[in-house]
Amino acid sequence: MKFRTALAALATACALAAPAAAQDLLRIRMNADIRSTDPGVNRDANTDGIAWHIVEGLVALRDDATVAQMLAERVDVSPDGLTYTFPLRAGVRFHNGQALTSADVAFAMQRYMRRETNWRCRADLDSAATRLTAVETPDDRTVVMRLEKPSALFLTILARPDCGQAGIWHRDSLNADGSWRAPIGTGPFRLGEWRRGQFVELTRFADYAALPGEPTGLAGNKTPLVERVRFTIIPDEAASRAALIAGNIDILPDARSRDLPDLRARPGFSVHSAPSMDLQTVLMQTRDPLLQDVRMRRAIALALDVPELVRAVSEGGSRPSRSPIPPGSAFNTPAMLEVPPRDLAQARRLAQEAGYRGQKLRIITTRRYEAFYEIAVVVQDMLKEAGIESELEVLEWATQLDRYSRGDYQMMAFGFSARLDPSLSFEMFTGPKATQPRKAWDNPAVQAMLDQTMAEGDPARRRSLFEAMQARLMEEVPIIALYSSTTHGVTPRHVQGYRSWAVDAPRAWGVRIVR
Amino acid sequence: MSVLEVAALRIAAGMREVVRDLSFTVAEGETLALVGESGSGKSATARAVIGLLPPGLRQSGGRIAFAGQGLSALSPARLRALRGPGMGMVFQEPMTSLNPAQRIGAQMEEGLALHRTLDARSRRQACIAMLERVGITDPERRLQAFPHEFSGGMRQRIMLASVMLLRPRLLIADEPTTALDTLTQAEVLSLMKELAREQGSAILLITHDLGLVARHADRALVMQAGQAVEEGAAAPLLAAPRQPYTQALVAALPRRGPSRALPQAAPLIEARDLSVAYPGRGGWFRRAAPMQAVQGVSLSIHPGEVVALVGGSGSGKTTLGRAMLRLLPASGGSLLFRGQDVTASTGPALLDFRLACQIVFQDPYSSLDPRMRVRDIVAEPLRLPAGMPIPERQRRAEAMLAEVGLGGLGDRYPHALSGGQRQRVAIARALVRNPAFVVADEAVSALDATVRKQVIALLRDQQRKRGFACLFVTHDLGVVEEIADRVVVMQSGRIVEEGPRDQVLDAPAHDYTRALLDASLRLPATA
Amino acid sequence: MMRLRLNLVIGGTLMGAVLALAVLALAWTPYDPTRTNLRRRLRPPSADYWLGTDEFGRDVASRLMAGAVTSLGVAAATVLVALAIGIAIGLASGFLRGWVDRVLGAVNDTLLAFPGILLALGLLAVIGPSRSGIVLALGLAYAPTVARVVRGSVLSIREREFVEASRALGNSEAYTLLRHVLPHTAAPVTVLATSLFGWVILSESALSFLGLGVPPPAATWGNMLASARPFMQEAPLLSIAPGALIAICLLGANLLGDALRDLLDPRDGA
Amino acid sequence: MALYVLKRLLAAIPTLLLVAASVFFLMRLIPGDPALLVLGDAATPEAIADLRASMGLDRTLPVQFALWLSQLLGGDLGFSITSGEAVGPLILDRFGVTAAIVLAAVAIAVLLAVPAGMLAAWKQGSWGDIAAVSLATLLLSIPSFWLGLILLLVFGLKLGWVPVVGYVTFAENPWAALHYILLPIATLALVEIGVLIRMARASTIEVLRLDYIAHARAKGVPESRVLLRHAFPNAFAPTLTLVGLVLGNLLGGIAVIETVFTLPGLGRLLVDAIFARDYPVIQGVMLFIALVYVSVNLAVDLLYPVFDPRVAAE
Repeated sequence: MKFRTALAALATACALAAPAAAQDLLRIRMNADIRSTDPGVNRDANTDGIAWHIVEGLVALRDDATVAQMLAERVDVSPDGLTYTFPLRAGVRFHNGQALTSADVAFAMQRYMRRETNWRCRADLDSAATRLTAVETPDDRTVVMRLEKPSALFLTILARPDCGQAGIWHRDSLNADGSWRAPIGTGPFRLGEWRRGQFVELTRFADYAALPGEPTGLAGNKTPLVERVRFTIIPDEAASRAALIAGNIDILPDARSRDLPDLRARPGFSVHSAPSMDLQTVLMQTRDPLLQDVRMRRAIALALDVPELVRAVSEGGSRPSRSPIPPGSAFNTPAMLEVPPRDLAQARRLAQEAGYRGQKLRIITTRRYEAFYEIAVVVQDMLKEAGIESELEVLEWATQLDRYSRGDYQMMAFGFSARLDPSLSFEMFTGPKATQPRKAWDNPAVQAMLDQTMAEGDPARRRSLFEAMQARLMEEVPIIALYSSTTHGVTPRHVQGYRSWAVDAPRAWGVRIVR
Repeated sequence: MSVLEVAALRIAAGMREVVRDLSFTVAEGETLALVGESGSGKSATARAVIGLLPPGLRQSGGRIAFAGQGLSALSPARLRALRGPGMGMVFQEPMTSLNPAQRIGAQMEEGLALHRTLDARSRRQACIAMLERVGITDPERRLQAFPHEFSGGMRQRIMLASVMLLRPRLLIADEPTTALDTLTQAEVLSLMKELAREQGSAILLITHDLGLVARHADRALVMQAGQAVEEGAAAPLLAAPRQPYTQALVAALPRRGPSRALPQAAPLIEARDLSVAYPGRGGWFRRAAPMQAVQGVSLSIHPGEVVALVGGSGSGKTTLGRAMLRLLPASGGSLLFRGQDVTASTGPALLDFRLACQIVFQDPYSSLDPRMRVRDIVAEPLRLPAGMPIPERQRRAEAMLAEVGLGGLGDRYPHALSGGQRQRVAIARALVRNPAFVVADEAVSALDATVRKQVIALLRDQQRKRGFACLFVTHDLGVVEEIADRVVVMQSGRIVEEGPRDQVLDAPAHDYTRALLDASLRLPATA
Repeated sequence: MMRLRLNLVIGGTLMGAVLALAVLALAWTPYDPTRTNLRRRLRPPSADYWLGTDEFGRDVASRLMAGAVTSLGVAAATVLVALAIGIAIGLASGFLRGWVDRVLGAVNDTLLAFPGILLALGLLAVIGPSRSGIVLALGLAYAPTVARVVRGSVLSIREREFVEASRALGNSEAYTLLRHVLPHTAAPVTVLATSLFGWVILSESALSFLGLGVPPPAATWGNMLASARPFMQEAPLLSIAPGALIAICLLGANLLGDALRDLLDPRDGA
Repeated sequence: MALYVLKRLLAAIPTLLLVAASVFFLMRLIPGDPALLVLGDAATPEAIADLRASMGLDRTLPVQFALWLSQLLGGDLGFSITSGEAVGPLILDRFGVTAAIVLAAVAIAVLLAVPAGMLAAWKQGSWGDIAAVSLATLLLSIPSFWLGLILLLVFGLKLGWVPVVGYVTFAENPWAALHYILLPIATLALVEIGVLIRMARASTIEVLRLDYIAHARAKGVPESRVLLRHAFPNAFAPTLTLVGLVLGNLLGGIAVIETVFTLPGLGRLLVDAIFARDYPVIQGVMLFIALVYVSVNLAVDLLYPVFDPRVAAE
């Protein structure tokens, strides 16, 4: 303890002696505090965003959501698709100086797979589509994982940020009783100070073993270029922008679209936009007496001027897309980008046929996510022009989420968080309502196609399956996909190397401060 | 030479003059009484003399000179220097005239510190000596006490001590004892006179009480509606008033009425060993011992009889009066009405009892519902027993009002009536149902002398006419003389003496009765 | 006297103006207050849009007028609910005393120790977000205050002799309570109701500001203020206008309350 | 004295229990599931069930309540189900911010408003009096959060004198900390000044009418001393009660101000916890606020006899 205090004093002294080093602090806005430092366990988007600076998994996602190697040298898949062999990269060390071994991987994976750990993705690796049966360590440098049957999703699950990338940490990250203490990972930064409600600070890991080449997604070259990164918690949007302009933060990773014209006009600031992989939608309850008629649902879809709506809500920052597979994905095809034009006359006719007689539809939304609210307001307005009356039910987020998960709604403005695999993009709203009331699209035929995409390894065949599902989606309209939002990062001139990407949370590696 | 000279004083409240052209002088060592009923302007005059007219009143003319010096010419600082050692003032209400937030020692010393060059020790000594002089026991410890730890009489003594400590040349006493009971009143006034004599202070005594003037004043100035009516040496002025108003005032003093011989009959109402206890103030964790206000009292009242219940404050007389109407629950003993035990009766039996009994309260301001018209107030008792149609009730109420001398005022609200008129309304309400038994609880104590005289007359006439029995609760022996057939004296919750009026008043058997009689301020010359 | 009249005139004028605005809004507003126009977002004031447009291109002037209807309506209804509950509780606990008073007192204390926000959220979530929800929630939140005032005045009135006189006449307790006690709570309750009106408008807007009030798109001053917050810099008028109206309304209520207090309680008028 | 305090605190236990029970059951009546909120839109039923079990939410309500109460008796408020932090220290940490602002605001308001109200009463009817009353009424009528927004707009955005966001504790940097809490304090103080001026004025007018003021003047006591020694203590006693009420109300209403100024205080903690259905935090904060409310009232009652000895604390 005394030793640590002395070290801290020394560090402070050094910092004072060398103001140049003190400048080497990168301050990034974060909209809320993180939940924990336990990757993929007690998490949200912010928590994931901190975790990926500290720990790494065997594999990682590239910018286009495809999977690349990370701690694994490469991935060898057996021809039957049941055995995955991961030879580990040499020279990788944990923050405590220990070298990475296959035993570390097995140890971490075993904790993840224990029910009481509450790992977010345990169920994904223990499902009908993907079931991990064994993790073996034939030698120090090799990890072997076995599946019950082939799965197209397995590697993606391991790489997903919300799964904590199945990050590998040293066993000293746990307390003696097995509870989580603090992450000792292999990532480019180590955990510095976490002051709750105020900031999370990371420090550069000097012995980081970077991959060669360019950074992409959470993969590639992740060399840390600044000494310290501080994620400052500023919940308020307007305040964050003010803080950026005042020079209180260096990276605003998620500027509101409506602030962009102003920020672009300011000299010395650059905007970095990247399509995100989330999905903004309008859900319709296909069991509702009125909405169970597909003509009514089509009438609603036709009543919407989707491009106008998207332009208004995203301030022109996003492109309209009626497909759940985001435009940034490698599986998005030109056919999916087609947006059928608005047709008010047809909408009225279909509604009439479906027996619509001026009943008020109830659209649930919340003010927690401004986009949901704005979508609902605009949809209400556009439906009115087609003679379809509706009223908004503005709920508190927890209540809306509850209604969503119980399927207790007529219509709902809703957004799905980023799904990094196209199968998951469909899976998020497809499924049997009897067992999972939250699912919007209950169609056994589509379910069968979906299961097929999950087992199919060939990208081309998967792509054509997705196109077929997209066609069915446009016919049956259980949801109206509107757009994937766009992430706009903003940096002042002295910050170099920052890029936004498909996931909202920022990446601090590869970024330098030049004054 | 005169200490105070007031010449052609005028005091105005807005456009209205409350004092007009008033002149008088107070000589060194003399006691001048300003006598008048409420609204006569006597208190305003006292306040003007010391220069402390309340907001809303202003001196609109005339001259006030203290020891030959005109007060209006003085700077505020000079005026302040005069207050205290020159003029001191004792206020009417002992409950509000001492600062509740300051220890009495500090309040007494304050004047000394301002006006005398004494060190803290001698100031303290002076205070202790003065407290001792006014009869406060253990003065050293009591200096540390707060005003609320004293009774009203004690506070008035402390007030007096604090004022006399500065040896003022003129002491202005504004109704100094009105709020005190008879016994205390006498003690405090004698003390004041003694102190003034010792220190050679003159006194300007403001009072409505002629008995007090007779006993304590050298000269008296009678005021009516802001003007002087008559002035002169106190004793001859009261003995042979020249002006009609003064004559009326003197005539209003109580006089003993003829004694009546009442036919023997069974008691109408009878208290047997009646006790009343107030629950003690307990907390969550303990229950305090109850306070016994009335302890085992037996009292019977016969039909048509007027019984005066007399005692000082805290003697339990009011409590007994209310308990006999079952407005307070008895904690012991029993209550019989026409031979029936009504101690715990409920429902129709209680209603029958209530229908036969009534009460007139002391304070005419709070005993009438201010939101009801006078006629409705008087008609309300006729609701019960049910059955009388409303027009009939209204008619009877009008008739009753006419009978108490308020004919044609039925549409008014209580606040549009004078105190005496209100008490008439209260009497009308009590009598409209022809009760057999009426408790009059200090029913005339709050009224001016002349009005009191009239109200007593009304009450007596009605009693003679309707023949109800009456329990007259009072601390004022003068009233007893006028109306009572029998007198009952209470002290500390018990009856100490009881007998026919003339016997009790002329030959009191108990010390307490004697003390009460001594203290009661009657005109010696006219008694 | 002079102050009293001034309070009455200014307070009456302000409240009257807001009320007139609300009445007018029932019949006519320049535009449909909920009609969005995405091509006219955040316009500055102009001849067409007197106070500009909000983030959905809705006419701010129209929304302010519609907001007056909602805010005043909610406030009036809430005051009535609070009075109904509070007077009942206050009369019961003041007149009956004993254990009734103790139990009601404990409940009252609990409610007073409870931040209104939580009570409101809880009730709103159970009933569903709606005008009636907020009326009930705020009504319950303010009822203890009313109860406390009513109880206090009942306690002082029941000591007055005319209440005892009524009992001495043989009148039943219920008759005494209704005929002689209840009317006397009118003065303090009227004064309180006026202040309450202001407080409720304030609370409703505070709740809306936190996202717990009358649900949008219905316009209330509070939720207009809340939605305007992100555009404080670009369109300050959007924040200033509804806030100023709340302040005007409150000022009116406060001044009227003062005037009423002076009128009904002559002790202070002297 | 100590016994009295103890008794008063014991007497508050039924109230606190009632608060605890009503908060506990009321929150659970509300739709919304903390597990669902943690897991978000991608939650599978199994994952939700697992998480609920680990949060202890799978037991029946009475059992949960009993467990919580027994924890409470041991002085343990439990752990936040969203962040895992111990609720007790979390509340104390956040309360520091809130208490600093509320206390400073009330102190400033009292120091400015009480003398102003007393002088206005002393010169009742003068222009100064009218000005003070008008100002007070005006301040009373301005919604605090709106005032906060306007101040932020003017001093934060237009003039740039103070930072618009963030918070630094005094321990870290007193000077910077002052900058952050200046506007919130000013906002709260301005609103409370309105209330307090009126109260101080009204009670001073009441007191100045009483005989002991006339008595003091009749002794030749100078006006300054009449006001300070005789009027002030008596007029301040009712104001003190109001200060207690104001403190209590501020704690309930502080959430709005903390939202405007994005301060990590108790009010924000409560609102955020409500939105996140973080039951242990909600329960803890509510209980804490009730306790503070009781303590403030107790403190006022203990202080009251200093100004009004008639009301002795037994």
